[in-house]
Amino acid sequence: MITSLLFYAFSLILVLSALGVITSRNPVHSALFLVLAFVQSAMLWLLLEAEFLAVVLVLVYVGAVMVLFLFVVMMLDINVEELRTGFTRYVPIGAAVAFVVVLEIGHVIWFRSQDVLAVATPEPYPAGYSNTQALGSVLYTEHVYAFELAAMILLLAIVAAITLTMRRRPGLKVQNIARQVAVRREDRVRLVKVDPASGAASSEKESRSASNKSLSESKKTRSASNESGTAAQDSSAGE
Amino acid sequence: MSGFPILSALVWLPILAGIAVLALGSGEAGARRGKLVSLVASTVVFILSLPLYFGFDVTTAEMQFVERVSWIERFNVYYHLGLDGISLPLVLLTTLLTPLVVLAGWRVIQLRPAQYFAAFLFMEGLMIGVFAALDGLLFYVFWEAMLVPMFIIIGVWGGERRIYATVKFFLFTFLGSVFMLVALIYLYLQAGSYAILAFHDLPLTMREQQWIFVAFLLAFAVKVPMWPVHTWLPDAHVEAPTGGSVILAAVLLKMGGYGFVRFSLPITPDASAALAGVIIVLSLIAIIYIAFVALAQEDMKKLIAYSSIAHMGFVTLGFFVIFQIALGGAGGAGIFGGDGAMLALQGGMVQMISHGLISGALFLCVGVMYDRLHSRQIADYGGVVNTMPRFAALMVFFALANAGLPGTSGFVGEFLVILGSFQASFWLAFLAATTLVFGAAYTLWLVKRVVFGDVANEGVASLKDVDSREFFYLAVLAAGVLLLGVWPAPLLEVMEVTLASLLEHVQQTKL
Amino acid sequence: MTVTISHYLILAAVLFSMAVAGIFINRKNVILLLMCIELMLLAVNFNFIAFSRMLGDEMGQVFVFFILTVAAAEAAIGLAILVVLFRTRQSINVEELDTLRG
Amino acid sequence: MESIYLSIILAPLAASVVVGLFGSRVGRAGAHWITIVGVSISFVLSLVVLADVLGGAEVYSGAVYQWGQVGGLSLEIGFLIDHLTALMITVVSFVSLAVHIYTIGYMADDDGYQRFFSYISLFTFAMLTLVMSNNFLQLFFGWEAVGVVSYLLIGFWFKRETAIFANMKAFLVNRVGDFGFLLGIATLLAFTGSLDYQTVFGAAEGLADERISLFSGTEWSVLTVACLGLFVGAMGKSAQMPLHVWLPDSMEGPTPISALIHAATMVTAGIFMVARMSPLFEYSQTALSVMLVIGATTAIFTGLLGIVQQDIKRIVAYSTLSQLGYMTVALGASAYAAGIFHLMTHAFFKALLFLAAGSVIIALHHEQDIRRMGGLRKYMPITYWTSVIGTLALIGFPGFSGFYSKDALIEAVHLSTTPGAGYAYWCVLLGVFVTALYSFRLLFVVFHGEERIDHHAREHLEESPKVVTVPLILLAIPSVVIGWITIGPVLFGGFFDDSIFVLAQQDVVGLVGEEFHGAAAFIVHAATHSVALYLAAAGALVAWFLYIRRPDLPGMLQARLAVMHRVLDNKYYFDWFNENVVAAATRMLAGSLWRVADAGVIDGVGINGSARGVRYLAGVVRNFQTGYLYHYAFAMIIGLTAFLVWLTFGG
Repeated sequence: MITSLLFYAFSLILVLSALGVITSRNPVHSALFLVLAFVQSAMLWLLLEAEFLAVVLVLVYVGAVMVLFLFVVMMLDINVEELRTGFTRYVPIGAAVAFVVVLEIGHVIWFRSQDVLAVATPEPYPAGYSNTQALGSVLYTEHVYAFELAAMILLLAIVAAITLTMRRRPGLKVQNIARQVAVRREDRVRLVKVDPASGAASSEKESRSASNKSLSESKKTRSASNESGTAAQDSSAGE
Repeated sequence: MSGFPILSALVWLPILAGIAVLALGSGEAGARRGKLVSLVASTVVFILSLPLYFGFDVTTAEMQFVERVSWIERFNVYYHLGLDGISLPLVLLTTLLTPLVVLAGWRVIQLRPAQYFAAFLFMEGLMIGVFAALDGLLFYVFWEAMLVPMFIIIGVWGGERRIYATVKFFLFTFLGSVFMLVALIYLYLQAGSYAILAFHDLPLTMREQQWIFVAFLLAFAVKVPMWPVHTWLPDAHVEAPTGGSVILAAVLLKMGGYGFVRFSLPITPDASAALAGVIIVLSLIAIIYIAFVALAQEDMKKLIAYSSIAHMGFVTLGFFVIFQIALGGAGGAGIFGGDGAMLALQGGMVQMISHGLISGALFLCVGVMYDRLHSRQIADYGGVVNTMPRFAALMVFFALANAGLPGTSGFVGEFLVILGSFQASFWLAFLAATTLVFGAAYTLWLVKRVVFGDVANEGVASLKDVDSREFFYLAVLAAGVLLLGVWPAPLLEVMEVTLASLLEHVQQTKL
Repeated sequence: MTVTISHYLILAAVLFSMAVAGIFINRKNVILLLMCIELMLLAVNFNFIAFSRMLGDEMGQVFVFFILTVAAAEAAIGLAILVVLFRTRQSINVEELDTLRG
Repeated sequence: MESIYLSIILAPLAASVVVGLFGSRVGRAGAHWITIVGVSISFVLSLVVLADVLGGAEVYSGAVYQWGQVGGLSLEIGFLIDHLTALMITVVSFVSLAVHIYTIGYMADDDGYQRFFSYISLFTFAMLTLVMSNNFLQLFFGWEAVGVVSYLLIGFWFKRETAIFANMKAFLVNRVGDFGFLLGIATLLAFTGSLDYQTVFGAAEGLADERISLFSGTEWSVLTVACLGLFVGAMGKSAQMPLHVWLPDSMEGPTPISALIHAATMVTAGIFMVARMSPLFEYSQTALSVMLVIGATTAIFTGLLGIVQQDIKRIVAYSTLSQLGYMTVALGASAYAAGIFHLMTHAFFKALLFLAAGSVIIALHHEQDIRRMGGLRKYMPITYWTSVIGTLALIGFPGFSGFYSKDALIEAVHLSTTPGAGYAYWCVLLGVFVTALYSFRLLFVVFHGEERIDHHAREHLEESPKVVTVPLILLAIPSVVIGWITIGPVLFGGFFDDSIFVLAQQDVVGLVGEEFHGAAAFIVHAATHSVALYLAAAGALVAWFLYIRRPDLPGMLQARLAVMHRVLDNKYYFDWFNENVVAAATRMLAGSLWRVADAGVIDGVGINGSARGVRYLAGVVRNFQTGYLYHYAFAMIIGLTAFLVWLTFGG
């Protein structure tokens, strides 16, 4: 009896919060309603004795995914009013489609599968049954490849998300580590012979001008400035 | 000649030569060598094809020079070639015309000459393949592959509206042949192989026959072309370069007629008999209506193209009127029925060969003038005879042949078809015979406006008479036209037994 | 009146249809579209768990596990795309995303 | 003998080919020598054949080679040599030879000298092929071949717009005839299974009872259909109304052509053919009646046209038309022999008249208008006297060749019982008057009266050279005597018994023959029994009165009878009708079929229309592809929902 009451209570809140998700003006509110919906779902799943998944839902969805949603919603400067124009225009068709969906599923449940479902009151689990353990024992044995694949998908998602959002703004100073590691002596140091009699002034000029030039260009000027005999530091700043 | 795969040689030699021509490169030297290779190859092919005629056994309707090698074992497809009295003349026509076409393009084609000649060589091989193939799938492959070089020839070396013309040409012919493929596949499923000769003996219900007949009809009617799917032809002809027009008119159209006798008639005799009336009406429309349309043309090539349609109307008329004769005729006599059908069939076949020579020659004539003045408009000419007497003599000769003058090949086919169709019905012959008047009207009016008269303008005044190269290829065709007109017996003899057995086959119901 | 499996299925259906309706209603806001998709997946998960429970088979729950994983990945990438989108177009209005229009 | 027959045909052909292909190499003299030798061979051999036939040789019918074999039908090229053939080839080759010789003078300064000789030799070949044929295929070949050569010859001066118009017209009108001819041949083939004369003739009687249904409900005798078809061909070739329009226009060709083609040979092909087919025509009263009516109509009405013409050659041409009408009438009356007899005599005197006209024309530097002639008698005595002979022969002056043939013909028509003979008889009688009128008008206006020649021409005016006058004299002799000599044996002596077949009850020539007691007696007989002679005299007198005595009268009459004159001047508006109604309607139909039906409906609506349809449909469908993400999403969802509906409720 108490489960029934709990079921109806949670269900009500779930449906209402789902309604909130799709109708609230502010995306932030929507996200928060969605959080509520997830929490209620987790409660209902507990009623179905799927404890592990209920916890995962709360941890992963409420804790991570929905926070991500909230971040994005708040980070982006969204013009809410503009997005809501024409809001009511699609309500009828949306409602109609939703109604049809409900009708379909209801039909399937109530009429097409009545004999199967009506009697299907779940058997209570035996004592000492652990949902987590049962799940784990299947997951790591039978479905281990799928499990690994899921991990790969998550990794891929991480990489993809980062790659997508990463950007290089012009003028942003970034270290090119690979290049720094791969640098050789010739790239950075060069020997310049200085003519003791007259070279000082000219070599001064040369070296200054050379220092402003890029690496490749400085190679060209090297032969010209060889005679000056002084070593000029090449200030190549990479790209 | 036993053992030597002469048909394969005829199919593949030109194709290999075409590849060689392409490989020789497109520079000036390469082009010159390419031309030479093309001429030599096509001439060799012609010489190779002569033993076919002299070695041909005219007393049997069996396939001769047969080659049969398994090709796709899984689907029972064979590389199966062979000739009978129907295909032999068409193969010879092809091998005769290709060297002439190569010669016709000799000095005229400046843009990518190597590719141009290679395309013709490819086409020659594929066309011979079409006529020689005895396996349905092989036939289809040749049939479709042949479109590609033609498409390229019109599309690259064509006139101003060549893209429109090529697309129209391609869509029309392709649309038709797709249905043919469907019919072939259906026949394969029924017969278990693609052997055309097996199709001939395949029993089919009336319903099946009708569908297959219609599918084939779409493919062949477009090719022939029959009214009302003829409109691609004038456009294609007008835009095609001279050589393309020649091959198009002389050989490509024949593929449609060949298809009728090779596929439609023997595979679906009952449907052919049931629907013969429709074809006959369409043929008569082609003969009369198109003659009128030809009369209105102001472009020489278009006029000849329309005249081609009208002449090909005789081919389809001859092929399908046999059923009316076999049935005893509507208003005519039955007392001479069998020979009447033979007359019509022979007439249709002769008309194909003769039209190949004559229309080819006429297009070459227009080409000769076009090369000089770069115009196909009748209005731009007049009094050509004053400056090009030798050419004018040939052109008038071909024009008269086109009008069906006795003593030329153009007469033989029309004469036989009219005589034959009379046995079906007086009015059929009456309508068909109007070509005597209309055909002469549009042809002679063309001659009057182009060839005769005083020199019309400076362009005509500057014309030079045909050189020996041009004279040669026109004279060869003139000789052929004259020979077939004065003495068609050699040609008739080749086809006689095959057509007789076809006729016998057609008269036996498959139901 | 005990809660049978059907109750859960009906609940999931209602949830799913609301998500569908949400897609229609909030057609312009990509973020809300993503949220609605999450709701749909939730409804699907409901079904899986309910059947799993009814049949006494953990397979359904394993499936839900994977769905959650993929949904998380999807949400992450979807939001990343959203961010990029906003950066380039200064808007997440779907009506302005008409580059597909010829 | 066969090699002789073959040589008769091949000699002119070989000459023509040699001269045609190597014209520039053989030169002018070479051209005329080669062709004249060729035609001479034909002529000499024709005489040999004639002698052989007269000597009682069997009728020869044999094949030269097999043209083709179709089913059980063997098409062959071969010869049929009998009296009719022998006579025809002799006439043809003789006239042709005369024309060849004459051409040397007439075309002396023409650029196309060799070409011309090649053409006329080719024509001789074609005509001989036609005449000697023993089957319908070869007949049709020769039939069309003479048509083509006449096409080339009429358009010989291809720079003249009128000439190339005339030759096209000639060919097309002839083609209309050939159309009927071919249908006639097809009918015979369909019912007899052969194209060979002998076989077809043998089956003729049976065919008369066979029926063919042409229009629903009506039945026709097969033989009548065939004969009418063949006669349509003859109408084209022999220029019977209404297919006569090409002949006057064909005078655009050089004069030797007018003589060769349009007087002596080609136009008589139709007459010859009908005579040759007499075993068929005999059994078809309908066809005979049609011939009577059409021939009679042609005879009188084209003769009338000759009165108002001003072009010397056209006058002779209309005279030819009229005479052809006479021949046709003879055929219609079953008097084939009389028709052929008239054909023969006519060939000589009409060729003579044409060549005489040509002689005048060259003397006046290609002037053809008789209003600019007159008084030529003293300048051109030979031409004048030969013209007089020709004219007398034409009007049927007693003793001249035309007299015998025409009088026999009129008598025969008078005796005929074929329906339409009464009408025909009156027409031909009236025709005699008309003939005399226009013939003497021509003679008087050209050779007598005041000189209306322009000065430039008069300075050089002299008798034509020998090559011109010799053929005139050559032709004048038979024009006078041939009738006298041959009427007995040819017409009444059973000369054509082996080639012409006449039913006993229709044998009018035989009836006339019963009264025949020699050539001289025939004159007496005609003078006492027939009005024709007096009508001719009346015509001549009227002409003398109008053109010599009172030259002012014709103008007055013309003004009085303005309407009639206009009708005649416009040739009964046949040309007007053909050009403005037939040709114009054809062109209009052609244009509209092309632009409206072909380019408009098939290409426009059908082909490009379907292309446009696809494009339009694509345009409509394109609207669904808004590019808005949510539209795609909606479409997906709605589609999915619909699919689910179908899945759950549908089945």
